[in-house]
Amino acid sequence: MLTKEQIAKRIAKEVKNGQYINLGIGIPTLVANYIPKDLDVVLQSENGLLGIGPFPTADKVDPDLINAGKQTITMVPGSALFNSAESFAMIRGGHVHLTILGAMEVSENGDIANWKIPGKMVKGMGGAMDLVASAKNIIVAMQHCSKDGQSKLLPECSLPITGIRCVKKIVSDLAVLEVSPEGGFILKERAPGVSVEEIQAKTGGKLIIEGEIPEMTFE
Amino acid sequence: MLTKEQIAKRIAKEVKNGQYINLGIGIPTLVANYIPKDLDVVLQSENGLLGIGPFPTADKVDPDLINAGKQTITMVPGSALFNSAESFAMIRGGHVHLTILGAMEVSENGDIANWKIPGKMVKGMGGAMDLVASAKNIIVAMQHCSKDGQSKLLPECSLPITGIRCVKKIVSDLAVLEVSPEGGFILKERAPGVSVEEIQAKTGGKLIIEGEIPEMTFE
Amino acid sequence: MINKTVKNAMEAVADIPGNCMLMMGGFGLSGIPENCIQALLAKNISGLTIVSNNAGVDDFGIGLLLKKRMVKKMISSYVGENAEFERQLLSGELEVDLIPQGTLAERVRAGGAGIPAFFTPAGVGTEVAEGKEIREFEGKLYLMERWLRADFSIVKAWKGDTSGNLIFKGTARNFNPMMAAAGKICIAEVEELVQPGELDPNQIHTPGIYVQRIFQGENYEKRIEQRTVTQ
Amino acid sequence: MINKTVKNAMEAVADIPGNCMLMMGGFGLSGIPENCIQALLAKNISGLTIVSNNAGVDDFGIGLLLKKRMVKKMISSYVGENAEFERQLLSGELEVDLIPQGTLAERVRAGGAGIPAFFTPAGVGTEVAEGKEIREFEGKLYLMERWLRADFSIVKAWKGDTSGNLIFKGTARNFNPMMAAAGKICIAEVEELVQPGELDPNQIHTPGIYVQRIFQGENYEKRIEQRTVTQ
Repeated sequence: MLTKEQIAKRIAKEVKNGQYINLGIGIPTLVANYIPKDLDVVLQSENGLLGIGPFPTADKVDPDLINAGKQTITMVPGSALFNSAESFAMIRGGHVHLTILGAMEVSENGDIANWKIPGKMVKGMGGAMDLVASAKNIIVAMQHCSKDGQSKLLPECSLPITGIRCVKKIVSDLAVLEVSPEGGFILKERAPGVSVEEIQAKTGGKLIIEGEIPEMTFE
Repeated sequence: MLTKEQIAKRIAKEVKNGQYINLGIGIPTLVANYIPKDLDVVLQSENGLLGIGPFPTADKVDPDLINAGKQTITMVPGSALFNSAESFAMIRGGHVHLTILGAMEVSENGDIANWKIPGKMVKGMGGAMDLVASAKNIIVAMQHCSKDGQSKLLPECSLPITGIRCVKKIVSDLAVLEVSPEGGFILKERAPGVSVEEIQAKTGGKLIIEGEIPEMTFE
Repeated sequence: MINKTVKNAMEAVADIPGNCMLMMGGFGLSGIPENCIQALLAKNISGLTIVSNNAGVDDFGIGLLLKKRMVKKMISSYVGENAEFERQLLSGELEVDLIPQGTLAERVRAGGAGIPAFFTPAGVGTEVAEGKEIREFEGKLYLMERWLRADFSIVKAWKGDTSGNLIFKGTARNFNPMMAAAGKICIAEVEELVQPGELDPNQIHTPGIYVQRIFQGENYEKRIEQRTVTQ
Repeated sequence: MINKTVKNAMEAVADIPGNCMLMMGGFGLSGIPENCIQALLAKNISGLTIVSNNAGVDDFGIGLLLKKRMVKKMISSYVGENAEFERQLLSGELEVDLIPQGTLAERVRAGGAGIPAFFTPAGVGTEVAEGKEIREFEGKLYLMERWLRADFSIVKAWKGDTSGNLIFKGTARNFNPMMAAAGKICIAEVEELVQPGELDPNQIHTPGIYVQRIFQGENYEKRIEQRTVTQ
């Protein structure tokens, strides 16, 4: 089973040179740490910045410079600042190449639920609905099962959904899976030491297994 | 009968302190010359400027600074530059207080025609349709009659219209008239030496004459 | 140039009545109109509907207005980072209308730009789409969203001139420019108020036409929610 | 930062095919991509549909492309300030789609912003409204307009960096920023090309995400249509 850092590390392999990328809160934020240094990519913060840099040193903290998770950040050379309407114009207009975000559930047709649990305090969807409705390529970082062992990869989402037919790929602690355009999770890679049988047992939706499934690598 | 300069001068009396104003090409542009110096107003150029100043001296001509009539201009202190979408957001959003433009015809319910003559080369409406559809207060500067003596204030426009029920006031070479919300041109002022009878004879649409009609003054 | 200067926050918000619709700029606690929030707190009004991306924290920002029970309804994309908010919501004292962040930004932009409705893909197939018109354009589904406008909008800028031109700083810009345009009356508080001509016309983020009142604020705390540093 | 530099205008427009949809920034002759227009002239293509507020003059700007019969259709708000344009239009060689200027700007903005349709009051009751959906919002009539997008957009900026961030100057900004965002491939020519970090992130008019190719142009003529001076 992968740690959160390993999930982030595996997702970083999906990043291509020249991409503009939006990273969600949580594991997706960690992906930034593992993007190969020889790739030129630009990270978007949907509150109005292209070009997120590392967290600041204590003496460089600026309350007027935060990311969408409200953390203090820095800017890399060549950054651009803009307002929220412009930021979502970029997202809605398909200019962001890759969106990486977390999920509570994903269905076998690519629906995602990640904003609301009935009966619990609802904090809001933030920018998630705009992102999943518009991004060309959406990768989900998530645990394969809930804490009580229920699969989070399902035939249909049981929770209120955030967007329909949008998830392209999932990297969980157990596997890398692609969502088939015809429906179903296509198993692409296993986490080191995790068997196809275990993944099958822990996947609620239709799992598609074609040929030998390799263990994932991180280089 | 008023000269073009006198029409502009009379319209300048309609300007109120604190207004943002869009001036069309032709007579409306001349209005700027007669706005009392003690009024603080801001002139908009719909190609992206608030704060049009006087024409430049020869040594200050800048090809990157023109008005909507493509004339070289200057900026007053406190100007702001913006793009065309923002410019028409201002216009459409009702932020411009006063629009002054020319017309070929105005109907007694306030329709305006000023962009197209069938059979003649059509150059386009430019920003006129946006302006007349959105401005709160539209004043038309025009000749009362065409060159062959036909009234341009009509029961209905005969030319393709630019906007409906939008003109509030007309300053022609003969008179100042308001468009009644119930339809009809309310005669408010006569040009010096012009009789009510002459205005009546030269107005194709319904003319409303209430009480004594004063001659206009220019101070 | 038209002079829009008012003396201070108290004068700026003096005529804001209860039960009105108010927009407030900011993302989290960044770029919020701190001075006007304090001035509103000193007024005896309630029943406000506030459009703001977030709702502050317990003891700062809009959280202060919530605590004083001045707010009837929040229109936001992400809220509930304070306990009082949650208590009022669960007890039914407070209404919340949750809107996708991009839709919120665009609805406010549409309000200022005179566009009564537009189509967006955000929320199609979700409960956000309930009761809304769905339409297909070029093979993709979109839902129709309406503009948002307010009686007053309150924004916070970095620099401004007396005619209302504004420049924001960093990510404190966020929702402020759209809200400036969508309020019938826009109040701008700035860290530095200058004379017309001191700001470069080419660098203005919000042209003065959108701003009706402006003043130089004071004692900005600029509280940080998530101070995150590297070694 | 991603480097989007190409050598020159010829390289930038090399793969623009005939019969494609092209957007070109500028208002009158101000802010037009002079270098790319020259490079297009050197190509053997025709059947172009060009979205541009105006159509140049006989011997400058888009007028040059018209004279070489490269243009099938213009989508503009105001045209015909040149004789060749009028001749082609009257003879039926050239199509023209005339659009209110604000609607044109907003349709292009919508194209870049992923908004397939919106409502505007401009043109209600006129021939512009023919065939379009009319709807009433809050007592006023509006018509529905669709987005405009293009295969290529070509813009001209004052300064730019190699990652595509752009700053425009004066009223030469006009349609350029919206068109940058609405082209599948956006080509930017700039008067001064600098390295990332040399432009203030707070002063960028067009973020680099919208720009795919950039180069420093040369020999800008910046012709003036109406030189108007005061004594």
